[in-house]
Amino acid sequence: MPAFVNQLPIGLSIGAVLLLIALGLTFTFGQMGVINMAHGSFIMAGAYTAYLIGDLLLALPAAFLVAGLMGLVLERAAIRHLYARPLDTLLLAWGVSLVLQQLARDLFGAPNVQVPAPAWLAGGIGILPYNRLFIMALAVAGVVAVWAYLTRTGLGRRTQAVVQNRRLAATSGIDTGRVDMLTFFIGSGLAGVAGVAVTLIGPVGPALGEVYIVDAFLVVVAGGLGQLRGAVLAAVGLGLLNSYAEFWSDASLAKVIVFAVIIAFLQIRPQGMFVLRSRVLT
Amino acid sequence: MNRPRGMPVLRSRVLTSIRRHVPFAAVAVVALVAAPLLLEPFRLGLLAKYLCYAIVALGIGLAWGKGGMLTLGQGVFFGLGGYSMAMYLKLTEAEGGLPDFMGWSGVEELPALWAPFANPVFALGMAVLGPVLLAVVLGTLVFRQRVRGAYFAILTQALAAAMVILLVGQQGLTGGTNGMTNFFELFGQDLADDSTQRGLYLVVASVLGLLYLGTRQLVESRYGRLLVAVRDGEDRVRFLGYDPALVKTVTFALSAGMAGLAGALFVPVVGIISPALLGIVPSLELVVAVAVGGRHALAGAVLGAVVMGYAKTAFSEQFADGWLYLQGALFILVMTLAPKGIAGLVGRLRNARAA
Amino acid sequence: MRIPRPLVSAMLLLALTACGTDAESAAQSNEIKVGLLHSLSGTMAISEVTVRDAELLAIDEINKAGGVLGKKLVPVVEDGASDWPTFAEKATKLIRQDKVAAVFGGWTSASRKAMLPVFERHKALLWYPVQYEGLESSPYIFYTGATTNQQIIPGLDYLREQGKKRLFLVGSDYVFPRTANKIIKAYAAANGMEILGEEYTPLGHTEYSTLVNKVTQARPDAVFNTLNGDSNVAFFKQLKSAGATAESMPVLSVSIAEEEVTGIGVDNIAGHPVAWNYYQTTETPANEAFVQAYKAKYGQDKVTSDPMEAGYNAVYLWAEAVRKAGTTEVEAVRKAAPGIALERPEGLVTIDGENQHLYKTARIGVIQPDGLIKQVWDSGEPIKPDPYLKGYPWAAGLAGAK
Amino acid sequence: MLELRDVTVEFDGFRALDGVDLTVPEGELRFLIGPNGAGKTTLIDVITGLTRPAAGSVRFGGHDLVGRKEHQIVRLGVGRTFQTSVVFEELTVIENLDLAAGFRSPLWSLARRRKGVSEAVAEALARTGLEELAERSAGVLSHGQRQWLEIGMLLAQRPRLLLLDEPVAGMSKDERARTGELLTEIARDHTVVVVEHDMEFLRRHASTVTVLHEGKVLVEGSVEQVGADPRVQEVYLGRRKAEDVVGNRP
Repeated sequence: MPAFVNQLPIGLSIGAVLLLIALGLTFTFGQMGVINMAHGSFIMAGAYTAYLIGDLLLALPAAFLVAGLMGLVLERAAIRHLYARPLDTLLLAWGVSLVLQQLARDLFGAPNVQVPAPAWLAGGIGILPYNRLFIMALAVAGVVAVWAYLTRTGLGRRTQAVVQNRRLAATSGIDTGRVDMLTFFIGSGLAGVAGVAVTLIGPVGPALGEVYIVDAFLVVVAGGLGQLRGAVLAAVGLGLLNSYAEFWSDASLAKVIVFAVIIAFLQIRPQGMFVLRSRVLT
Repeated sequence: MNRPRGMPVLRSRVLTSIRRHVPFAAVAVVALVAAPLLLEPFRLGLLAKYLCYAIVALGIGLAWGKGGMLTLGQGVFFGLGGYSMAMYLKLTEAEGGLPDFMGWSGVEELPALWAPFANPVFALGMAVLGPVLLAVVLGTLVFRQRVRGAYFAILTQALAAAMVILLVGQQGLTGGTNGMTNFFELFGQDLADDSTQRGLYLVVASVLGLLYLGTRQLVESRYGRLLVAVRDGEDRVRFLGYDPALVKTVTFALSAGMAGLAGALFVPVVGIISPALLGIVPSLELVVAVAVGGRHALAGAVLGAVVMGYAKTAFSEQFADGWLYLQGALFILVMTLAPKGIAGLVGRLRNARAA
Repeated sequence: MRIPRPLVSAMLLLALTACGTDAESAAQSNEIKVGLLHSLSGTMAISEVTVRDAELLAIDEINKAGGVLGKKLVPVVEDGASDWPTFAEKATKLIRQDKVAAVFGGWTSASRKAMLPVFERHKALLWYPVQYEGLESSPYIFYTGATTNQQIIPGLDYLREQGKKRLFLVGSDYVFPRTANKIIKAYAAANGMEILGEEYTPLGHTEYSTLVNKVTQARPDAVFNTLNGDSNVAFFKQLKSAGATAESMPVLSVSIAEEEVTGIGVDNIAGHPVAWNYYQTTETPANEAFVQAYKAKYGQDKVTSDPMEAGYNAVYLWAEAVRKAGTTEVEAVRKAAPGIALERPEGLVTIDGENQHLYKTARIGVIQPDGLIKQVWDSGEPIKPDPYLKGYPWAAGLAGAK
Repeated sequence: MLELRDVTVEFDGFRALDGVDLTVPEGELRFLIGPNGAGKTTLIDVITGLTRPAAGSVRFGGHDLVGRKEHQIVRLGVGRTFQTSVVFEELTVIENLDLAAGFRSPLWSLARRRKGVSEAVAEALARTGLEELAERSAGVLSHGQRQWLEIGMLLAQRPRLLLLDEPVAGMSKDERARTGELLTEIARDHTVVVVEHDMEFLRRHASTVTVLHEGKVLVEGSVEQVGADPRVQEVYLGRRKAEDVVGNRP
């Protein structure tokens, strides 16, 4: 098969990785308007959970719980006091990620650790190895789960209600604090799941989160206001763009191209980026 | 309200104005006279470095503190300024030949981009204008489309990431990851010489002082009021007949220009410029410094940069690992407990005493 | 008179900054201070901390054996924080404030380039322990790692002997890989080898599926890998899952030593060759003692590697030069150093008087399933260091400006 | 002076305005009423450039407003207030007014500090009766005072057309009376469009009234004519109670 045809599934698989690492971020951002800079650290926490457990399938729920609980603690302890100041939250979470990174270094040592890939993931179909397919499946499952949660469960509907009108939701008896907590738990948990997935393809070390965080942010920005649909489209689009840009130029230039395309995209479709309500101005 | 009439008004105004300037003058005297006399050259050099960062911080204080634009890519502008200066220094040294790193990067003739930087006026001009232009282009593109808040922050961060990749990738032009170092002289003065370094320190301190005065003047002008209004109600400002995108772009460009100038000063002081100085982390660290010092007060931003710069040096001399913990923890504490930073605490203290 | 409060705070701040201004009164006469300057934090800490540990071990051993010139060595450890300007700043501090006799430090070329002007300006000594891209010989730096003709070229000789004629070059985007690849291309042109592709990725890059696609499509006999750090982990994982094996397409790496193997995962890299001057398994009496001492001090599960050994050697070589000079004074040490030959864990090393690099034996090893590296080839005798490749006619014109 | 023709606005398939025609001659004081969701605020949004109509034209003093940016429309002489007043709390009253008055001066001239009080600002202060509070920061003002400050800012802009969105919502009786006086006074030398629910206020101050219902103009005429129209009584007065609740939302 010609190499550039191979780039199509490769692009999709890059997109799947992007989607997976950005899913939790989109979720918290879309539901709560919080940019969680500590998201990368939760991915790292997921990866180390996989390292400690050693079994991929067991690690998935465990990492969801571990990262989710970390997120929950962060939300309760700090972020909930800062909802009126989203930019401060962003920076605060960055401070948290610094501490978590150093903590990981002290707990697990500075060198990368090894997370063995399960034997049943050896091999592949065509250009795509099984572990890539596994990540793609995981990304699809994640999206479906989030979608089902938001539209098919009572809790999810309550979450939606809080997003649409926090005050109204509160007066109609929804405990918004609890919804926030839960939202953050799920968003962070998804980061943990992503962390397990990336152990299949990349290094596992204290700086792991930094590797993925910028890409995750770009997916969220390109996807628009925390929209699930937007995130899926953006991740796949950026994945393909990355794949072909790198194929025809090189990896360094590809990153610059992606950034330029995102800026250009914002020129055409800034609508996805903001909502203006006329009666109540910012 | 009973206002004194006639002459007393004038006198009280003069007095207030003098009183307003006493703290500044006091700090200026310490910085310009005491520090060069008391500090050993190595420490003075470090202080000069912090002051360079303080210039960047001043710009962040203006853009973020007053204008509400959280810019996480200030390192990019700092870098552009630094690289302009470094190109000039490299070219004066090469004396018509090629800068050293081009040799080992396989570049055989001077790239056209480099040629004009042999002129110090052009190089210094570009150190400021380059960042200003980039900020104007970027600002126009994003502010016009009303991209703001967290989106803006993330975009500037991505810009920092992209910039680093670009610089590293163009090794023949930029020196790659290594950046540029090994500078010998500036305007005929030996950079290794302690008296040159002292002179540089004085230049940096004076530039910072002048920029501080200028920025304070600007903040207190109607433009400053407009900027605060844009920060607190961008959409409302639109209905006052102003274009917030313009106001923001101008401010962003000013802060970029300051960062560029700081970068240009930084290079002869520290003797190196490299992509590591303008990536995501150094850019964020400066924002942290501004937050710790107090973003709402310009003096707080400056103070924050100096304090955090000092703290980083001190910590890495004592125990290196602790720095990340301390920086992280300090930041969490400031954000949750004292969002106005040191300046806010000082203000509260003063109010408490006055009450 | 009431002193304005801002003045007080400014003075306080100044006082703080001035702290440490008074260098602790000149070192007591029975001590010699030496600086150890490596990244203890940041991305490079992974590698550099172990080098510092090896250097500390050497200092310990020398002190136990009575020190140098009857004085004890006292290490002053500083953190370069994986940030090149910090290296320059800390080097200045070690020289000016701590007044150390020599500094052992650095890993990346960038950190060395940043420190170089500092050492030249202050006429102080730097001992640099890592293999690098050559094209440099500063009078104030001693290079105890390999230069290109002691690592890259032997690696190519090995591949050629194995009949691998079609190569693909993969590297991180910085000076070492780019220079190395220039040399490789010149070598290939002179020796009838073919370069099928040359790709660079940003430092820290982890998405290698596109690159792996390019490599596998090109079907090279071997890959010459100059990737750095974390990228190696991602590259080998993704290469393995794409079905490439060490038998069908060996990847020769020049930046992967024993400690990196665990992080990459032995499964992913076993069987692939690497090029260095030293392995933990290198069979010399000095190495047996070194490995034993290192494990005793830092733990049985620790491994030793080439840069660690080069750092360890650096301290011994400097101590020997000081003994020979009878003083720690820099110019005297520089004059005494050439010709010093010691039996070290990697075998005999000799300081070259011309460029202050070492004569070193080149060794190709293959990564074993236990994570250690087994030597499969060596150059037979120490190779004279030639940082500018003057002795290789095909490399004419590569050396650049100098 | 202001002329809307066949203006249609859609939000996600919902027609907020459906072929609205509206003409306001120079010097008129026009009231715009209608039940919640009738499209009153949307109409103002369309005029001021905040919302783009899907179809139709908006002309003001010979200029086509559709497609212009908000601040450009302001510069043409159209000013507005918002239901929820937005004043800049960190600035003083006089600074707020000064800002509103200053848009005509070029940006670079703003780099100077404010010296003294300009004519426009002094006039706005006098008209709104906020002289006493001139140096106070806007953050400490009461709700009513904020609304006056908003109107003052509007006056300081010296617009030719003023669009007021529920200026008396949430005000006390006294405050309403004062606002009414202010309004009558302003209407003497300006063209004014007011969105208002308060019927008493309407009866007291209105001359011409346009009633909007479900995105369309239902009736237009004097207070008496409109008040007597059975359709209006049906759609509007029948729901008045609910309207008041929404109208009083802070």
